[in-house]
Amino acid sequence: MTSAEQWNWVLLAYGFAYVVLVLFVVSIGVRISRVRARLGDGS
Amino acid sequence: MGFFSQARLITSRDLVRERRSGEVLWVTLPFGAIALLLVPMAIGTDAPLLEQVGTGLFWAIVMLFGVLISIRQTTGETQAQRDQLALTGIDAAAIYVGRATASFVLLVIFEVVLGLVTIVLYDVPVSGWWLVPILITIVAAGLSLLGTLAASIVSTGRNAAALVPLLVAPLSIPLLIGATQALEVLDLGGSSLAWVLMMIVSTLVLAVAGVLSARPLQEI
Amino acid sequence: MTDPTPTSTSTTWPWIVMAVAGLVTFVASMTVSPDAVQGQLSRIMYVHVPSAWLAYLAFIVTMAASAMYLWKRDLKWDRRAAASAEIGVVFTGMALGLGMIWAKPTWGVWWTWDARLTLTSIMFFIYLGYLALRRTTDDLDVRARRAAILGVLAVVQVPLVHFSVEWWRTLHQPATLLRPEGPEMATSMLVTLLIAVMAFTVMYVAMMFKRIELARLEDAVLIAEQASDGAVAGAAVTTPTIGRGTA
Amino acid sequence: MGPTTQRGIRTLPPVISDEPLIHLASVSVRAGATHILRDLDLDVRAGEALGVHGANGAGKTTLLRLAATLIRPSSGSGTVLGASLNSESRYDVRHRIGYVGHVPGLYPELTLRENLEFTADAHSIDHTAVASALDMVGLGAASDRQADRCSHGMQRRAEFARVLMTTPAVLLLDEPHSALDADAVDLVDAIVERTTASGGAAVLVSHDRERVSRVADRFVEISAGGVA
Repeated sequence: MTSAEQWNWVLLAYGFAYVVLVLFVVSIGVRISRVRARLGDGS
Repeated sequence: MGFFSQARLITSRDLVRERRSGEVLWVTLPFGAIALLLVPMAIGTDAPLLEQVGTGLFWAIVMLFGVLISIRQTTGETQAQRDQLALTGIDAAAIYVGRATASFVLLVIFEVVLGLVTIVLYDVPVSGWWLVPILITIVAAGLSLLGTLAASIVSTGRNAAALVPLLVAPLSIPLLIGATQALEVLDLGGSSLAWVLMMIVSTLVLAVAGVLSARPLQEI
Repeated sequence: MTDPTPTSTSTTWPWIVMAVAGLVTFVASMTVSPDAVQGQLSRIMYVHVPSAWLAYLAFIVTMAASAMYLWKRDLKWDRRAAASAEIGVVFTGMALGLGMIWAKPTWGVWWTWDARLTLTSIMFFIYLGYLALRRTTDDLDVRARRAAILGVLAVVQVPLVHFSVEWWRTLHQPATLLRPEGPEMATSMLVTLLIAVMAFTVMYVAMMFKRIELARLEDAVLIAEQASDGAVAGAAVTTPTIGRGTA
Repeated sequence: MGPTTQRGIRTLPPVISDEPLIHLASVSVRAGATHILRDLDLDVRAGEALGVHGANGAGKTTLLRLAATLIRPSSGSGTVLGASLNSESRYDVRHRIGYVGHVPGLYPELTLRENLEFTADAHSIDHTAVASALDMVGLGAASDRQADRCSHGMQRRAEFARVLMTTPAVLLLDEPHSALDADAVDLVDAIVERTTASGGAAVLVSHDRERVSRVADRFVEISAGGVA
């Protein structure tokens, strides 16, 4: 397996990790602001 | 009325209800047998493969369908029946032990019949004849204790009946691996004592957890 | 026993800490020299191992918080258990995904029945069961008690699951994926791995802060709804418009 | 109609207590966001039969299940037979509470006799009491019929037979007259009088004020989550 192919897999792994983490963190942020709006005291 | 007579009362009620409704013996049991029948149709019917896969498949089906047996009456209980049972003042732990015992009896029957079906369909060479009854008993005990506990944890929650198998499956893995490996290691000449002990510990842990959480769960 | 009203201001430092931790891991793992045997693929280890470690840590925190709730009956423990469970599911899922992405080029198969990876997948399903159980009711105390009892039940059974999986796999496949038995890891790689593990742990703590804040807000909404002298249920029933006196 | 000493049916030990058997102090019960009961105060003394009426959804059934210790108050406090509704002690008085809801709580696969025998065993009552209780409610001939093969009215009579057998100190009836035919309806009054005569308390939730007034000493109306 050439080094280039290996890099593909590494980037796939990091891309996957990045997407999962960002989606999760953003979802926490979105849910927080939405609940705060409902509670009436916007952050 | 002592703890064990209360538990026996619940067990006999459950077993009489089962004998009348026949849900386990005429519905769940045939369903398990069908599963054993379908698999060779899916993975091919060459004897050596089936012979190798048979035991493991049997235990997997016992785990997956066994849990349906131990939740059948808890999730099907109406509010009125639950109220009247509560007003009898029977101790929650006795109800738990009673229900688990009833499920245990039905599970042993379930395993024995499916075991015969497996031997016939998969021509499984059962090396440790003396070991099989022990495994059947421990698995039946562990699964009924776990299933009854999971059912009382979920009790009246939303989609309770569907959720219990999801809770039980991952936690029944020590029983599943223990049972399959205990038999397999006999073929390799090893001792299955360690596996059996591990299964017994798992079952005892479940029994203690079930009894201890019976009262707090009653509050829900 | 419910919590006083949540802090009104929303702390922002956790977001920054998460971003920095992520960056540190990325930079460290990209700059270290590749493994002699595995080449560039070894870099995947620097995200896979920390996520698997976080899956374990989050699981332990969830179970400990569950036990604390049963003891103290204070909802803040329930919120910590729930927050850690949700974060735990994400890291467990990530560990599994990364394990597969690493296994395919290295062993040619997506799923190696490696003991630790198998255990991580089992924990993933226990987490899903835990989160599904939390959705079975809106009553705060009932939800907390059910989740706590499942939490304690899981922590009691997981060592046995761990045992059985370990024995089962060592019977069939001695080397494990997470701790490659190969030649001792180069110190530079070991250092990078440690940095990554610490960065992930810091990221987990920051996430916990925000997720607990979210849990507190969600509970506050439920409590506000319930405490308010909302309409009495019976009030919704009025005399039917057809029938006597309306013909 | 004083407490009869039918074969096997024990008479209730007189409940000697001046403080109310059922005592609710500003009790609220919530379901999610809405209040079913709110700041409800109610006392039922020994020997008293209380009629309760109110519009649909006013919380009458919730009140009964609360008094039966089957649900806990979301706020406020109360005691039934001296046991606090918020503490574990409420489990110890449950076997002295009789509750007949508007939905029968029998096991469909078991016969009427088996259903009552289960309750008898739980209360450590001799099985002879089962047969005489079923005779008293006119189900003697049907006692070996499975519950799900009996009509709704028969199942309610079986539930009244159960109450006759266990002789509860607190009797809670939800729409007792509904689904009962003409000659069974007097059964309800007989059972209530039996309980109150022996020092117990009874609460009857019903829309049929005329029937209830023949046996109830007092009436309350539930509206807006409390006693009107």
